This record gives sequence, structure tokens and C-alpha cells, in this order.
Amino acid sequence: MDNNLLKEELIRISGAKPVKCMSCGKCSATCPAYEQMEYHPHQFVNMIANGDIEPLLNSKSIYKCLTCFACVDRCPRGVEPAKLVEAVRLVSVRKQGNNHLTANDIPQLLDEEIPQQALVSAFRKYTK
Amino acid sequence: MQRIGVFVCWCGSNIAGTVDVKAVAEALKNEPGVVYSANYQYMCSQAGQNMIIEAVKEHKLTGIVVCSCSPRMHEATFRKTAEAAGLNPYMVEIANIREQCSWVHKDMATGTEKAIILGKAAVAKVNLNAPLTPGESPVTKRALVIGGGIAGIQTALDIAEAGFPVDIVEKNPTIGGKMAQLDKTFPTLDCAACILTPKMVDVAQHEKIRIFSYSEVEDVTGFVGNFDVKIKKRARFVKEDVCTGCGACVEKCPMKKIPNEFNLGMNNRTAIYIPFAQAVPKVATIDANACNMIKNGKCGICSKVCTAGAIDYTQKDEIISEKYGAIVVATGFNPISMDKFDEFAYNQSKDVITSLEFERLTNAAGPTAGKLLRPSDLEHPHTIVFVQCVGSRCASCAEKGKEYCSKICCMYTAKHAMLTRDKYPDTEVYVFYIDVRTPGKNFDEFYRRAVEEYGVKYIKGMVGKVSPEGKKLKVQASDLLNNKQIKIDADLVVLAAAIEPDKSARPLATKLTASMDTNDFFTEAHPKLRPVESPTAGVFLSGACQGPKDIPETVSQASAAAAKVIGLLVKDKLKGNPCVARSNELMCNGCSSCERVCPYGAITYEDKEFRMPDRTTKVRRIAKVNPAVCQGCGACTVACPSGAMDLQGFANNQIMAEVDAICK
Amino acid sequence: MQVEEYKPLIVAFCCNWCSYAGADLAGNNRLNYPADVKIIRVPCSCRVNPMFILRAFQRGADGVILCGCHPGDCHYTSGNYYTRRRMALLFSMLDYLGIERERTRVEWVSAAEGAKFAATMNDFAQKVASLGKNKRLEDLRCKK
Amino acid sequence: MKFSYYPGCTLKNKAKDLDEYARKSALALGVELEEIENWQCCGGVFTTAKDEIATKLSSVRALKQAQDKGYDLVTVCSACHNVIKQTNFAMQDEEFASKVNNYNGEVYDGSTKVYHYLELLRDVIGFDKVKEKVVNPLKGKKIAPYYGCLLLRPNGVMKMDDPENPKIMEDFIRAIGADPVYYANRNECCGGYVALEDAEQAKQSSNRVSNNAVNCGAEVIVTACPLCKYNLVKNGSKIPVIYFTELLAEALGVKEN
Repeated sequence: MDNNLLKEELIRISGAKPVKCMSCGKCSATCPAYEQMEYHPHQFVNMIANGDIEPLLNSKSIYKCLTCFACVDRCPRGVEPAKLVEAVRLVSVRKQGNNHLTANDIPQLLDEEIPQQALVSAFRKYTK
Repeated sequence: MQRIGVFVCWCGSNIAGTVDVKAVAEALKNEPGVVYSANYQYMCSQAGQNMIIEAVKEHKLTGIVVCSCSPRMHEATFRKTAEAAGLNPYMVEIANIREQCSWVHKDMATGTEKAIILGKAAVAKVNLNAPLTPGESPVTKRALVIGGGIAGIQTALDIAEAGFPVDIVEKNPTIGGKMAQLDKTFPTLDCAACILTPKMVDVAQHEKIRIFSYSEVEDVTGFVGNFDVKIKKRARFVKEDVCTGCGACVEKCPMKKIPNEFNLGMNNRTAIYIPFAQAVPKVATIDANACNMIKNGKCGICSKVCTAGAIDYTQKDEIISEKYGAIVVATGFNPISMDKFDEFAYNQSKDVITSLEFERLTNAAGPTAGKLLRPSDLEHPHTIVFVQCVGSRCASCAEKGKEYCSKICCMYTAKHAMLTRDKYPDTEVYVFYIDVRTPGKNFDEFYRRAVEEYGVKYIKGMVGKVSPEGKKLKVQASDLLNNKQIKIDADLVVLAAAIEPDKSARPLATKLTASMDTNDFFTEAHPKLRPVESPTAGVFLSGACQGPKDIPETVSQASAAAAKVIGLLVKDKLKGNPCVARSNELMCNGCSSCERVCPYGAITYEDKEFRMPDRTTKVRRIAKVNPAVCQGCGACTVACPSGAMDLQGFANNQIMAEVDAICK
Repeated sequence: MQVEEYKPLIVAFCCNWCSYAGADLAGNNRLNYPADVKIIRVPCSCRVNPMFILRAFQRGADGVILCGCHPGDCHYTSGNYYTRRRMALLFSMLDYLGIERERTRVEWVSAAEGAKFAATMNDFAQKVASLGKNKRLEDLRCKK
Repeated sequence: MKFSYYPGCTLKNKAKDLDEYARKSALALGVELEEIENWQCCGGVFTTAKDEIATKLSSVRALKQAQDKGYDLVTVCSACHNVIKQTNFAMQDEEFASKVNNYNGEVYDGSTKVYHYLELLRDVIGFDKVKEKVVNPLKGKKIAPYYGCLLLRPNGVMKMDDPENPKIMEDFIRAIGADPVYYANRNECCGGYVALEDAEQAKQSSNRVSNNAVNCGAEVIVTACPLCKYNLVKNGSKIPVIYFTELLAEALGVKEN
């Protein structure tokens, strides 16, 4: 998809406002998944604003976000970075065959105690 | 019939870019009454004004329409031009084809069409204009300064030096304001007290200045040159003129656990107190909420130890009424509450403080006698993290903080960082910044010195979370330039809290009918050309009540406001606004409707003899407007059931003519 | 025959101290609103006689909006309170006459609210345009 | 006092304790919880996508049922609470609501009041009343409240408490006679569902929380979320992690009956 169209699509899905970002980096400062991410929350915002979206779509970073909303609540500009990360992930997993988790993967991930909640959440986040 | 000249201004390309000015001039030529029509690049320039004067003479004009910028900008200019040409200045009308036309419309055809209609409305109005002569009113040669910080002090001193009496109203027990709480000042690092306290003494000793401390403005009526102000002097339970400020009462007061406002609650004071050693007036004040004697009559020690006999537990609030010619607002600022930013743990740890608290911690007269010790355990901090922009530059949709840049934080943080490194070289100092903003004389050099000579570590990025754990504050932050998330174990975290106007400003603005912006900063009459005047005549602005400012800027504005006040007070008489209400006595039936709605009490009634057609005389009650008191709002004109009351300059037939012209 | 695009005719009365300054601020910030809006400056919103509004409708205006300082912030202390009460009466009378409620409006716009001014005018013009031409009070004899 | 009650799937299975003690305690406090009929799983997490309705339907149905019965809706599980409350908020947007309503064939406008069980204790019953009913105060017990992210954020929607310095669980702990332990990471994420994607990441996140609590002197951590409990325990929390309802039941003396 054309980068600008893709950007519009991400903004439409997320309802977030990357243009409001003032590059303070507070989202990345607060992110608990920072170390696991190749692209960090502030880079998601910045790269989406610049239409540089392909690298994000292909990065594992989109599966590392915990949707804990710390970046959303602490952002002084109301940008809502977590919603942008989710939008990128959705654009990826909505494509046929792009599910990040399948039913076949589940048995080896299970243990005695794991709550159902974890499974349904993971399915909701990683598959379509 | 009027002979009207129309002058269409291009305003460079500001108007001509979206309005075909020639077409406008051409179209208006055919309007009734118009005998001359012209256009010019800059109508407000000397050449433009001369063009108007020439045209008035050559074409014997009786009225002028200028199609240009907002009348709020240049109506006064063109009225003076008309006067110079021998016309009555009130024979001028402005069609606002810049702010309300060329700047808000993009398309030439639309802009031109609208400009012509606005011009037609102005022509229609001028056709009905009549020469007006303003009345005169005397000027009370005394100024009121509200707020006794550095802004109020400077303004008061300048006005008093020019020979006019000045009263300062200060809500705290002492003048001095925020500057009295500061340690050093940037970028020169002179000590705040050393440069402020002599000025405070000057104020106290100046024969033209009176200080009403512990007082508030209760009510303001009147108008420029003639304000009537009621000042509430709160009971301090100490006779100001008797107290010597010896401090014996403070020493003996048994209520010793009251949070000390002057040190931002970082230590305690007594119930009877003098805020700080250099306070002006140096008079004790009893905090009625804390004093046992006042609350339940059980104590009275201060009264016993006071050899001067200054204590008076029965003192009551006192209302003082005074007349003033001019009022200066200098209500200043406060740091915002950190409640909505507790990711920085301000409410969770004593060792997370604001920058103003840091000032007190480093001030020799502060709670630690100037030793930098952290509040929780009074140990020397070895790692300090400064966080900039806490609550500044927040988007409105984030629903916390302020949208504006607080302007002073970059510089005072550089100062704090530099002074810390200077005095305690063993201390690591980090400053997290989004941008470092240093536009000011010697400002950037100062900031660079902090980095280059003092080794302050500036890191571009924001702190995300401060987690108090044991004796440490675990700071998690962004280092954007290195694309890293960094973690620092700090001993002290200092937040550069956004500043906001003092809470007393909003109710004061209402009393003064002075306007404010959405952030509760006072608005200026013109953002560039009249920055120290409020749009309300006779009300002037000094210091941070108008917007965030550092000390040099505050002092410049304070002196500028004083100059404006002096310019007003030297006049013996002020020309009023001739656009006042007038009653047509033949139509008036004396019903009192107008009197009831008049906010100024400008309308009175008199009995007047009228000759009737049958040669008898009849006495009727009719309304009379006092033009010196009327401010020209027009409320009475609408209330009048018989249509006798009209407003000069905005008469019924004039406004109706404008409506007709627009709707044609 | 080509149908000309319908453009409503809107008269805006703005008080000198707040709303007129707000309109100027909208101009300073280059905030667009329809050219159909024509502003008449009055010292205070309470200067606006209901007669002026009726006159505008009589002469073919499609909408009339009245802007003043926020309640409590009137330059003349209390003028906008009079406005509020008077206009409540006038608007209910217009309602009785069958003039759509959306054709008239009172709005408080401060000198600092340029954006609000533009947004208000955009919204008002759009609502009035959607109602179409006001024919009920228009006096055709006034048109030549 | 009667409320509609949405337990959620985990509470019927791995987190039976959370549910059982919530019901027992409610009874003891004079509150009747009527389980939503035929409730469906909320999905575990809220999908922020503005263009998705399918993932929100089950929550809307529960909310609608509560409204039809005329009750406010009570939840216990943090995740369910977060999903249902965010969905409820989304339904206050007319455009979004019309899409969902068209699909569901019923009208719902986001007006059902949703309480988390803790809010029920604080706002409806009152912590002072809870305190009165405590027969077995947990004196001297040092308890670290663990909020996680779901109860507090996004604050604009959840509006439970100050998201950065919350008090509700602390007040709850005081009401049952124990001592709350302050620790800063009480509102940080445990790692959540990422446990399935990257066990190491979940371990880091969980340890950050539990170690902080231990270092601040806690003897036990309480939570309202089964996934938080799982992550903290699985990743080696040095102190036990239990549900707040269990503590409540114990304090009210209804744990064993």
C-alpha cells in the first residue's frame, strides 16, 4: 500500500494523533517492554508521522507491546502511542496467513496454572 | 447630505492579496453620499494619511470611510487624521476588510464581494454620523498597584519617583513575592535577596508609597482616571504602627508546628510569625486558623511578651475606600500543582521536589540554612535528576498541565545544575530536557557553561517514571539521541513545574472588567504595540500576570507600565468617550426603565417644564444621562419602551442602516 | 437554467470588547469561516435591540447570531445578562412566528477565543444553510 | 442492594477463588449479585481499533442485559472490568454505537454504570461499613496492593483513582485491618499475555513488580487479576500472591463456610 494511504489507515484505525507529538520521548521512557522492542514507542509515532511504516510492519516489536497504556496516560500531548502500535499490528495480522499465533502453537505454551484469560488475550492480540 | 470619501487600503498584500481593492473603491463610488473614492498601499502611513487630508480639503468631504484593518488597530489613527483635516474625528468609520475579510477568506471573488458589502455598511453608517464632542473628566492623581512582588515594587517605585502617590495592595503579610524566595538569579548569579531587599526598603521608606499588606482588593467601580476601590485589610491581630518587629512574640509562641508557606512547607513556623527576616513591613501577623487565643481564648502569651503592646486579639477586617486614577495589576504566578503528574512521585516521596522548593533548599535563609540536603533524611544527595517541562507544553487533549511554555524553567534549571556542581563537585547532575530554550541576553552562553565548564549532564529525553525504593529514587527515562532507555538511581529529583497565574487573578479580572485569555493570563490591549495596557482603559499590566516572564523582563514591563501610568496621571483632564447615551426629552415619559438597567447609575431624572400646543405649560419627569459617568454600553437604549434613549455613535438608525446595507 | 449555489446571508452582532476582538483574533490566526457572515460592531451585546434582528430578517437575512463576552466577564459588568434574558424572549417569539430556532443564536466568545469564533461561525453558517432561504419574515417590498 | 454480576471465564476455572470469595463477601455485606445470563467471554483485552465491532459485542450484550434489568454492573476480574468499561465508553460515541446496535439488533447507548468490586466496596458500601463488618481483622499483616495496568488505565475511561498514586486498594487493606505497603511499581504491568509470546519479557516485567514490593517490606501481594497473579507467581515472586476477595472473605469471617 502507498505509504500515505497506510498512514491514513493507521490513523483511522487507532484514532491517535501522531502529528501532536513533540518528541519528548516520555512514551519510550515509561515503556516496560522497551528492551524487547526493536522500534520503540516514540519511533512508532515518528515513523508513522513520516510514512515510514514498512519497517514497523515487519518488526517483532509489534508483538512486544503489553497494551499497558502507560504511554497513553503519561504522554503530555495526548498522542496515544499504544493505539498506534496496535494499529500497525492489526494491519499486519489482518492479512491472510499473517497470524502470529495458531492453535497448534498453544499446547507447548500451556502449563497447569495458566489462566484462560491469557489465551484469549493472546489470540485477540496476535491473530485475526 | 454628507460628502463622503472612501479610502481603501491594500495593507501591502495583506488585503490586496485576497481583495480586489480597486474594484472595492470603484463599487463604493456609486453609493449614496460618496463623492470620492481612492485606494492606496498603506493608508495608515504618513503618505496615506496625507492623501486623506488632501481629499478632505479638495472635495470638501464631511465624512470618511476607511476600508482597512480592524478599528481596534487604527480607528484612533484615522480619527486623528480627520481632526488634522479639520473634520470632527467621529465622522470616521472603519470597514474591517482585513481581520474579518481578507485574512479569513481565501478566494479573491468572495473576498472582494464581502469587502464591498462591509464598505457599503460603513458608508450607510457615516451617512447618519453626527459630529461628537467628548466630555472631560478630572484625573485622580494616585495609582493603585495590586501585588507586591518585584513587578509591583518596580512599578510603584517608578510612579512614586515621578511624584505621584502609590498604594500597593499585597495579599501576603509582606511584599517581596516569589523573588524573595529565590536564591540566586540567572544569568549573572547575583543573589536575589541582595538585589531585591534594598528595593523593598526603598518602597517602605518612600514617602509617596503606602503598603497595604495582608490585604485584598474587594471592589472596583468607576473608570479611567476615577476608580473607586475598596480594599479589605485583613485582621492580622497586630497593630502595624505599634509593632517593632522585635520577634519576641515569635520566639515564645507555643504553636510551633504550622507549615511555613515561605519555605513551601519544608519547615514550620509559629502561629504568630514574620515571614522572613527582611519582611516589609516587618510586622508580626497572627494566623487566626492556628492561634489558640483566637480559636478558643486559651493562651495570650504573645500579648504578655510584647513590650510595645501591639497585639490586639479583637482586631477586625477593615475596609478602606480610596480613589485612584490608574490601576496596575501585578498579581504574578505560582507553580502548578504536581497532583496530576505523580508518575514523578512528588506525592510519594519527600525527595521529589519542585524547583521553587529547590531554591529554598539552597537559600542561606532556607530550612537547611543553604546546605543542599535532601528533605527525607537530611543527607547530602550525590545524584540529582532535574526534569524539565513538567506540566508545560501539554496538549489540551491530554487533560493535564498547560499548553504554553513556561519560559523560565530552562534557565533556572541550568542555574540550579550549575550551582550544585559548583558547590558540590562530587554530585552527579542530570538534566532531562525536550528542548533547551535560551533566548535572552547571555542566556545560551550560561547554559553552555553549565554543560562545558561544570559538567552537567544534559540528556535529550523525558523521565517516564520515578520509583522510590529504599533510600533511592529509581528514575527511568529516555535518552533519545542514543535511542536508549536509561535508569538512574537518584537521591533527589527536581521537577521544573509549569507556572500559572495566581488564583486571585481571575476574580480580580472580573472586578476590573479586564479580559483574560483561556489560561487566566491578563490580555494586553495589543499583543505587540500595547503590551502593558489592558483593553480596559486605566488598567495596566505588570509582570507574570500577563504571561510567563523572567526577572529582567518583568522589571522592564513593570517600568513600562509605570511610564504609561505616569503618562496618564500627569494629565489634569481626560477626554471621555463621546459615544454615550442620550435621551430625547420630547419622547421620554420618565418610566425609569433605563435607570434600572444602567450599571453605572449614570441616569437621573428631573422635572422639566414643557410648553404645550395650547400655550399652557406642563411639568414632566424626564431622564438625563450624565455623560461623564455613562460608559456607552447601550443597555438603556434597548430597555427604553418609547425609543427616547439612543446611543451616540451607535444610534438605532445607524445600526439599522448597517443591517440594511448588509442585507441588500 | 443553471442553479446558483445557495449562499445564506448571516448577520453577526459582536460586542466590541470580547467577540469583535475574538473575530479579529480569528483573522490574525487566518482561521477560515464562510464569507456569508457579516459582522456589525456594537459596544456591548446588550446594545442589540430585538428590532435590529427583526429588521435583518425582514431585509432577507437567513440567520442572525449575537456574540458577547462570557457571563461574568462583560466589560460593562452586566450587559450580557440583559442580552441573555432579552434574547430568550425574542427567540421564543420567533419560534412562535415559525422561524426555525437554528436561525438565531447567542454565543459567548472571549477576546482570546479566535478559534471558537471561527468554529461557531462555521457551525452556524452550516446549520443556517441546511435550513435554506428564510422566507417567512422577508419583506419582498424591501427588495427593489 | 442488587447488582448484575459479570464473573468472566477465568473466574469459572483457574481463578475460582476470586469469584467464590467475592460472592461470599458480597452476601456478608448485604449485596446481592445476580449473574448475567448466558454471558460470553469479554475477550481478555480491549481492542483499541475504532473499526472493530466484533471484539466488543460480548461486552455490549452484558451491559445491555444489566440495563434491561435495571441494575448496575459489577465485575471483579481486572481484565473483564477494563474491557467492559472501555467498551461502555466506546458505546457513548454515537457513530460507533450505531454500528454495533445495527449488528446486535438492539439499542444500547453506553449508559450502564459499571463498578469494579473495589469501587463497589468504596462507593456503594463504603470502606467504613466494610470495616464495621470485619470480624477477623488482619492485624499487622503487611500487604502490597498490586493494581497492574488494567484497573487504572486509560484513566480518562477507567476513572477509578489517581492512575499514578492510587489509594483504593490501600484503603481496602486498611479497612480489613491490615497495613498497606507502599511501593512505586504497583501500577506497572506484569507482562500480561506476552507470557505466551516471550516468557523472558514477562519475567522481567513481573520481577520488577514483585521485587519492588519485597524490597519495600511486603509479606504478601494482593491483586484483582488472574493473569497478574499467574505471572508474578510463575516468575518466582518471593512472597505469596493472593486475590483481594480472599482477604476480604477472611476478614469478614466467611472464608470457610
